[in-house]
Amino acid sequence: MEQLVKRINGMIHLKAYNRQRDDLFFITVEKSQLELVLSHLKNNEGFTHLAFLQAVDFLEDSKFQLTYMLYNYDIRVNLGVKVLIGRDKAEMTSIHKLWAHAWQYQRELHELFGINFPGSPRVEESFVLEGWEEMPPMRRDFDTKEYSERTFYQRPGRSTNDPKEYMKEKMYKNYAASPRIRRDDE
Amino acid sequence: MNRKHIDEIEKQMKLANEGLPEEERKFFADVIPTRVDPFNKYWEQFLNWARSRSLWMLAFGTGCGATELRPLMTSRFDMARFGIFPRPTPRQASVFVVGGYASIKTIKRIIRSYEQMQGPKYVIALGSCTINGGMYYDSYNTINRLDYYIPVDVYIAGCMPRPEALIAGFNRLKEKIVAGECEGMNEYTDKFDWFKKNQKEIIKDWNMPDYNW
Amino acid sequence: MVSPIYILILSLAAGFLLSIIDRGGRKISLAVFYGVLAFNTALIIDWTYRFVFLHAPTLVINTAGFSAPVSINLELGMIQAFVLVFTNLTGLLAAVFLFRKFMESKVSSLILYLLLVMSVNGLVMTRDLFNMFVFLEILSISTYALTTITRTKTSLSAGFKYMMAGSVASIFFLMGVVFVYHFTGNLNLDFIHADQFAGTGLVALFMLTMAVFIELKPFPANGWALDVYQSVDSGIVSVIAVINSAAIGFVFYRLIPLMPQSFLTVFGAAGVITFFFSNMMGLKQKNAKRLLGYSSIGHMGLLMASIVFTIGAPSTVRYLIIGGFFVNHLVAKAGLFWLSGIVRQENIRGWAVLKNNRLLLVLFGVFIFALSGFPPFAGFWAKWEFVKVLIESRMFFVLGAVLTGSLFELIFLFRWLTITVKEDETQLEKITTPDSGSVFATSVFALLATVVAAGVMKYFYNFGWVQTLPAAAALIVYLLDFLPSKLKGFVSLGAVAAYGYYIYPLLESNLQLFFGVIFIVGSAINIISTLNRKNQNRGFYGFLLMMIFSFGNLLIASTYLEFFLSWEFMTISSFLLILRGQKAQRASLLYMIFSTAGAYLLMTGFSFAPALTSTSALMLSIEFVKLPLISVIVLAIGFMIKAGSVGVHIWLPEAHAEAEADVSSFISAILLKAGVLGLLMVAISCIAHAPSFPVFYWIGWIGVITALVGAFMASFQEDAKRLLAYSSMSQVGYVVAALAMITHLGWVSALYLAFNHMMFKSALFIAIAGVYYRTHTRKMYEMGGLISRMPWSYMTVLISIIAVSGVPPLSGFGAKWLIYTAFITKGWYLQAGVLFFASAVSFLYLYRLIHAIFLGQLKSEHQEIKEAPAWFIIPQYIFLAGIMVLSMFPNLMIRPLNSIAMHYFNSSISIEGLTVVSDLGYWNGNFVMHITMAIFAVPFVVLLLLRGKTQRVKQFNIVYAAERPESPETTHVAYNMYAHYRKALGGWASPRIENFWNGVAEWSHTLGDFFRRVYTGNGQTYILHIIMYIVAIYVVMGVK
Amino acid sequence: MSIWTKVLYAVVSVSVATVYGLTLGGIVRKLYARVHGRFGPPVWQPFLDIIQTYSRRVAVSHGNMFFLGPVLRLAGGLGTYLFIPVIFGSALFSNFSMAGDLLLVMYFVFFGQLGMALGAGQGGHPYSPLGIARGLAQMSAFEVPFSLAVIAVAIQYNSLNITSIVAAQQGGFMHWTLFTNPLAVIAAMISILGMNMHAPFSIVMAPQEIPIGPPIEMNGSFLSILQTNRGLFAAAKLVLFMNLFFGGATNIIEMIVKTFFIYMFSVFVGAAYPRFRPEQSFRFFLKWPAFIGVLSIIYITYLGGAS
Amino acid sequence: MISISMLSLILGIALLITGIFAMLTRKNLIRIVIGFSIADTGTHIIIVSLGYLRGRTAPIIDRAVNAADAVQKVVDPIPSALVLTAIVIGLAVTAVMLSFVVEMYRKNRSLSIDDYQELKW
Repeated sequence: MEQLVKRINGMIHLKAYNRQRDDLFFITVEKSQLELVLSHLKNNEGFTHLAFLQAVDFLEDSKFQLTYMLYNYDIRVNLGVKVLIGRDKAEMTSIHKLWAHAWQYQRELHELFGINFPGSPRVEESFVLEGWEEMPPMRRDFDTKEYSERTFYQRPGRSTNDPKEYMKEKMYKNYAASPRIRRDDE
Repeated sequence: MNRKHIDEIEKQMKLANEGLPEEERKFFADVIPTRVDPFNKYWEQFLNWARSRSLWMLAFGTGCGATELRPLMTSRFDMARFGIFPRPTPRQASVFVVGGYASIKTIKRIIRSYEQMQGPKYVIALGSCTINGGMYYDSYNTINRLDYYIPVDVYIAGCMPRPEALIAGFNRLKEKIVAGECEGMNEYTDKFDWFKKNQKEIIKDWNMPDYNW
Repeated sequence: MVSPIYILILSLAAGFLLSIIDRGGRKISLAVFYGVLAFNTALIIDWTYRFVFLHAPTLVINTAGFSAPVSINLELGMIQAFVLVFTNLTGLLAAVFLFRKFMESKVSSLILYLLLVMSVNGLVMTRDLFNMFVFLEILSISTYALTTITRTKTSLSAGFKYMMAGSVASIFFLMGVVFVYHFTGNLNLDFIHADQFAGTGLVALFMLTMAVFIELKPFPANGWALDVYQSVDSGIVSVIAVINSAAIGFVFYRLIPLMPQSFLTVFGAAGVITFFFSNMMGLKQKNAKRLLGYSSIGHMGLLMASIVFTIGAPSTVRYLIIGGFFVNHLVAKAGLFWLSGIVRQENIRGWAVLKNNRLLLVLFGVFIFALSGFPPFAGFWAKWEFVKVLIESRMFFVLGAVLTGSLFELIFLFRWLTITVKEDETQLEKITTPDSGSVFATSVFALLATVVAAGVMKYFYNFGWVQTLPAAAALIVYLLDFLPSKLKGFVSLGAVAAYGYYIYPLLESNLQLFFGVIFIVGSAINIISTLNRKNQNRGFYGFLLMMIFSFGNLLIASTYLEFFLSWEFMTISSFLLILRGQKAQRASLLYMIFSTAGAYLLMTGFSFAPALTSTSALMLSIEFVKLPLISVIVLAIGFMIKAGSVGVHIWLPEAHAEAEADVSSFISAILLKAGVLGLLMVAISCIAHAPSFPVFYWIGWIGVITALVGAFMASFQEDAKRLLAYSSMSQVGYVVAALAMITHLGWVSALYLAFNHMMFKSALFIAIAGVYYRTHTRKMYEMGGLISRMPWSYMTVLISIIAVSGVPPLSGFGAKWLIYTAFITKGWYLQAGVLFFASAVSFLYLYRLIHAIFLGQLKSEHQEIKEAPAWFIIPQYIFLAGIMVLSMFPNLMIRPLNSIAMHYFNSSISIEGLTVVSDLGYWNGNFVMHITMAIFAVPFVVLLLLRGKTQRVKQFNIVYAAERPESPETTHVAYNMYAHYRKALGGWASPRIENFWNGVAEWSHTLGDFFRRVYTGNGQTYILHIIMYIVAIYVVMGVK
Repeated sequence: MSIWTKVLYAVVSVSVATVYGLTLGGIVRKLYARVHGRFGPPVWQPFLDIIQTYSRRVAVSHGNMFFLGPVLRLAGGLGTYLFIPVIFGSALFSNFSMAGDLLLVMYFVFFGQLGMALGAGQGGHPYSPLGIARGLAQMSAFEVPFSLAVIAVAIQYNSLNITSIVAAQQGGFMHWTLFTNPLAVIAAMISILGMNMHAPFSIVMAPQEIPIGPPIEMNGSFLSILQTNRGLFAAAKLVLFMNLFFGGATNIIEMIVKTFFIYMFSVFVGAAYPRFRPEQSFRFFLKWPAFIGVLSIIYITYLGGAS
Repeated sequence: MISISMLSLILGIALLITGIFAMLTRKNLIRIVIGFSIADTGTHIIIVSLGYLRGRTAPIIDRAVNAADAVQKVVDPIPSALVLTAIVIGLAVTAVMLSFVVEMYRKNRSLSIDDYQELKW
């Protein structure tokens, strides 16, 4: 892996490199160089499989982090390629030409995060939400509880409890004393 | 009344089907469902007795609660002995078991299937989610109260309810049917506008006729 | 009485004078030129008149005041006059055709032309061998020179090759003449005898005859001729192909008395080989004139063969054959060459421009039909008699080669015709207005062909007017073609009615009457559907009437020839009707090929049959004829081609599908029955005279397999009409199988089914025609849900498919009941099992038909579609009424059929009131109908009472797995509906028979292509061919 | 005997057959349940179901043909039944068999199927034609062994008259076709598996692939008519088989016993096997059963057979 | 001893074969014409040789041969007559051929027969 990183570093500047497990690594690259890196990984390094593409909303940094998770069948290694993009008018280059199935992930991200992928097929079509009109719901500044209360009729009389406390109180009165169950966080 | 007048009234009685593009409206019936009253008392009682002993359940698992229907069908609980059978098409089913949480996408299908069932038809709402949203009470995509969208005859609480609870629910339904209390189909037609308003409020992508015959 | 020597004298004189006269202007010289030609023609016509009508004796003219052998003498008899009439007429008309050329070219071409015509006259008349050589050389030289009337590179090089070949031939001729003189001491044909050539003398004769034979372009020593045909101006080529060949052919004819049998056999064989191979090579040819060249060569070969092989025949027959082939070739070939001059298109695809000019198109059609030997043209009679002669003299190889060669010729000629009619001409340049002379010449020849045809029919065969009625009807309606279509339709309806009225008393037996009802009444009802046609609709009703009348004539034909003549008329007219379909090029060609192959088989079969002794209709008299085994087999195959039996059914789906919508019903419902009729006739003969081999047992199997294969194929079609076509094939398979039983019940069931099939298939085809008229598509998956828009058509299809499938209570069940009972009684158990399978499979395609078109999802573009026009609906409901009556009272049909079959067999069923009782079971159609109505009514009423509040919904209100359908197209299940069955059948579902015929076609084309590689285009190679050919013939003849 | 007496008898006969057929259906459900280790619905469940479906207050119709489909289906069932003499020698149960013979019955079977196919076709649902296509194709396949067996029987008794076929089998069980022409019976019994559409040949209604196939759009009273027909039609088929191959019946008890056992055969096979794919099913019938049918004909024609 | 008629016959045949051989093998059009000419001449010689009778004179009736005994004195006149005609005809054919060659050369500037093969099959 280290050689791989070196090789990539020879091409471009890697912003970060992180080894999580023996078979799971992450690298972070510049937005502009992503396509280069991915095509290199696919064509030359054997990472032929795009397992998924997902996004994380770093509201505080005003950034989205996209993770392209690749897999190499020969050496059985997962490699996550991370890229940070701006949160306002988020836009990313489409990689559906590298992996044809990527359009589906991109469509999902477009719907749920509002990240635009120009050129990606059918990216504008709704994916799971039919006729969604609000802010993309997976953005962290979207208040889902408020939306739910506003939109769906609440049945009166519903009370909410913290399950941990509630269950301890209601069902497992002698929880702490119980010898059978031990929990690490206590 | 002259012919023109009748035409006018008939036109008003038609559904607008505004959710559909103009060229698709000709494919769907635009008739407003009307109330169909029961027969006279004794005959209807006999029929209700037969109906309650031959409940044809729509085999459409709408949520995670549908998992519990499988043990109900198989030999451990064997719902067939109560005269309950799964039926693969809503046209022939009489009981609709809504299996738990219903996302907006699902509620659309639930409404469609419910409307396609031929009355008298009954709805059993399964699990807390159908009652008040359950653990998804704050989800942006899951309804909280099923009875705002279709009439519900029996609720079975729990997350999820065990097959025993389901059997209890079915028995309750039977009692209600025999008692002649399950007039969901007429409730739906009577309060048609209210149901439709609620449905259209949440379903933005209303890509179907106003009533799915 | 002007002596024919003046032809020579005048021509020569005019030839010399022309160069002087021409100084005074081309008009004068042309006047002299045409005057001489016209004088020649008139003179010879005058002489012909004398010979034919005044029975003048043969004229012998001695020149220079001495009698032969000292001087040269000329002879003009009936035969010479006959040849000369046509050659001179052709010469004259070719000159007319070349008028514009002659205006522009030098005067020398006029002179040369005169010399050419003169030499032909001389060649035909002279009795002196050396004189013959001189005329031959004059002919050659003038021809060589005339080839350059247009000086293109190709015509020059072709002319040069021609000269090279011609000079070699002339050297041989000269040597031959000298050697003949050496051995016989004489040069006059009147004084030379065959026995003078014993031993070494044969070499002399060989050289002489071989030189003539080479000039007749035998395969493969004929490359030069093809090049000439291809490149030289059409007018001149017509002269070369027709006049030159005729004259030289006549020389050959006159040399025949000198030749020993070994020569004759070899020359005849060479002629047949030439005919066969040149036609085979023509298959691959795309160039129109070269194609005609191949055809010309082939015809010369055929002429040679006919001259040689008919020596033993009675002289009238012989003259009919030779003369028929000669005139046919002459007229048609000249006409076609002239047309090629008018059209000016090299590739046969370019001939599509003819469509812009109706007259020329008709002329083209006439010549093509004449050339391929269709009635009423002379070639037909010649071929018919020739086949008879060949069979009488047991020359089966020759017969095979001649018929196969004819078939090859027919293929390329009709490919040409169909392409001309069907190819898109908009891309091509229009024909520049042809000058009237050329059109006139061509038209005269077409007329001549017709006149000769009429003459043969009138004077040789003495046919009544009924036999010519089909052709006459086509002609008359063609002349009335300016009338609007509807009027013509009504007139046709009236004509058919009148014809039916006329023919009714001529139908002596119930069997004839039965087929008369199918043919005439069925056609008449079908005509109603054609009344929907708009505009003038040119040609249609002529062909239609021709077809219907020839159907009727089949019934009253009293000789083999009359029957065959009507049969061929039927083929022609149905071909032309099919050809009218929009994309019917391939379909009509296939139909023509298979029909003609069948017709040749019939011709062979009839020729094998013994002479008729009775004068009543053939259908009746055949009962007393013992057909030999070969005849039975050949006739059966011929008729089964028309009935679309498996193996030879390829034409059937194509023709049905591609013909115009309202024509298909005629083809399916009525035309196929003609095949059944023929088969029935063969079977009638076989009742009393069972052939030694169980032919009909195997025909029964073929019929059964046809039923099964047809049903399966129908199930896998996407095209509604194709589906119905295969369905027809399947149903007629039942009929054939039932006929083949040759039992009473078998025939009753066959005829019952035939009649039923006529009704329901007409109704179905007309209904589909109506649907097609509205939807403009035949693809079933492009339709759907039309029940709401076209309920009347739907009702027709519904009733008809119930009748087809044999579900009680409709009349179809009667057929099924009769057939199975008949099969089990006969002891054909496995066949019955296969038939049952076929009948179960038929549900597949029937359901597919009605579902894909009428049920399921209505397409967006058909939402506002209207019901089919009333003209389509009326005949449908007439047929439906027939079906319903027959279903209610099946005995109306079974009783007469019982009596028909009882004429031949003992009855095996008894009719007790309304019940039919067989040895095995019983059936009361009337009672079944009543019960069915009752048991239909009971649930119907129950449902009406108990249905609750029933809401009528629309097409998308379906449970679609809780979704909604996207579009009617994706929701309608119709495409490849029985994919799983196809999968289950595996390799059995592949079109083996079609592949087989494709292979045959490909192989014959490839062989043709292979053989034509001998024509390398090099003149020296051609000479080599000639020399090698001469050597080869020498070896084969065994001349010592 | 006047026609009205016949009609009266026919009504009785049909009622008995329907009740019997429906009860058989209930028994089968019970039996399947026991095989699965369940308790199962009561035997009279089919009657409850019919009442329930008849009592639907609303129904949806796709058009006239959709309306006529179930009617034609039931008419087909009625006709098939009514043209069979059910009990040998009984005027009450001879039905209208004087109208036609075995061939009429065999072809009347198609009447209802065609009608149903047409009605379902107008429903416009894609599963209907899919199911019908499967059904028709399978029908054409299983008709092969069946028709061969019937032909063998016709040869054997030299008749297509059902009454005389039954008559020829009287006088002890060794006269049954089952023993005199076992091959034909084997072929026919295999084809009855397809005819009854139990597994492994339940491809038409295949609930998991094309949810119940043709009648998917049928609802309310339409469906109940179909269900009525199911009972009647099952009875008709069984009676036909009994008459052809198992000596017929001289009284109603005999009929019930015999047909019950014939039915149980296909039920047991159905309970034991999974489902074929369509093409497997067609191919199956076109192979060995058809071959056995051919053998039966050869046996009866050339090797003498019984008579 | 070989008779003169035999000799001329052999010569004629040789010429004939030579001519035809030339027609078959030479590529030049003019040579082909020449070949034809040679072959034609050969034919003429053959004809003459066939008609030749030893010790007789030419069939011309003049002072040397009077009409009365011409039958004994002259050779068979018919072959001679034939030859005369044949020579004329051969000349004509040759002339036509040559004119063709001229025209062909004028059109295509080629005298090779291989250049005139576009028509085939």
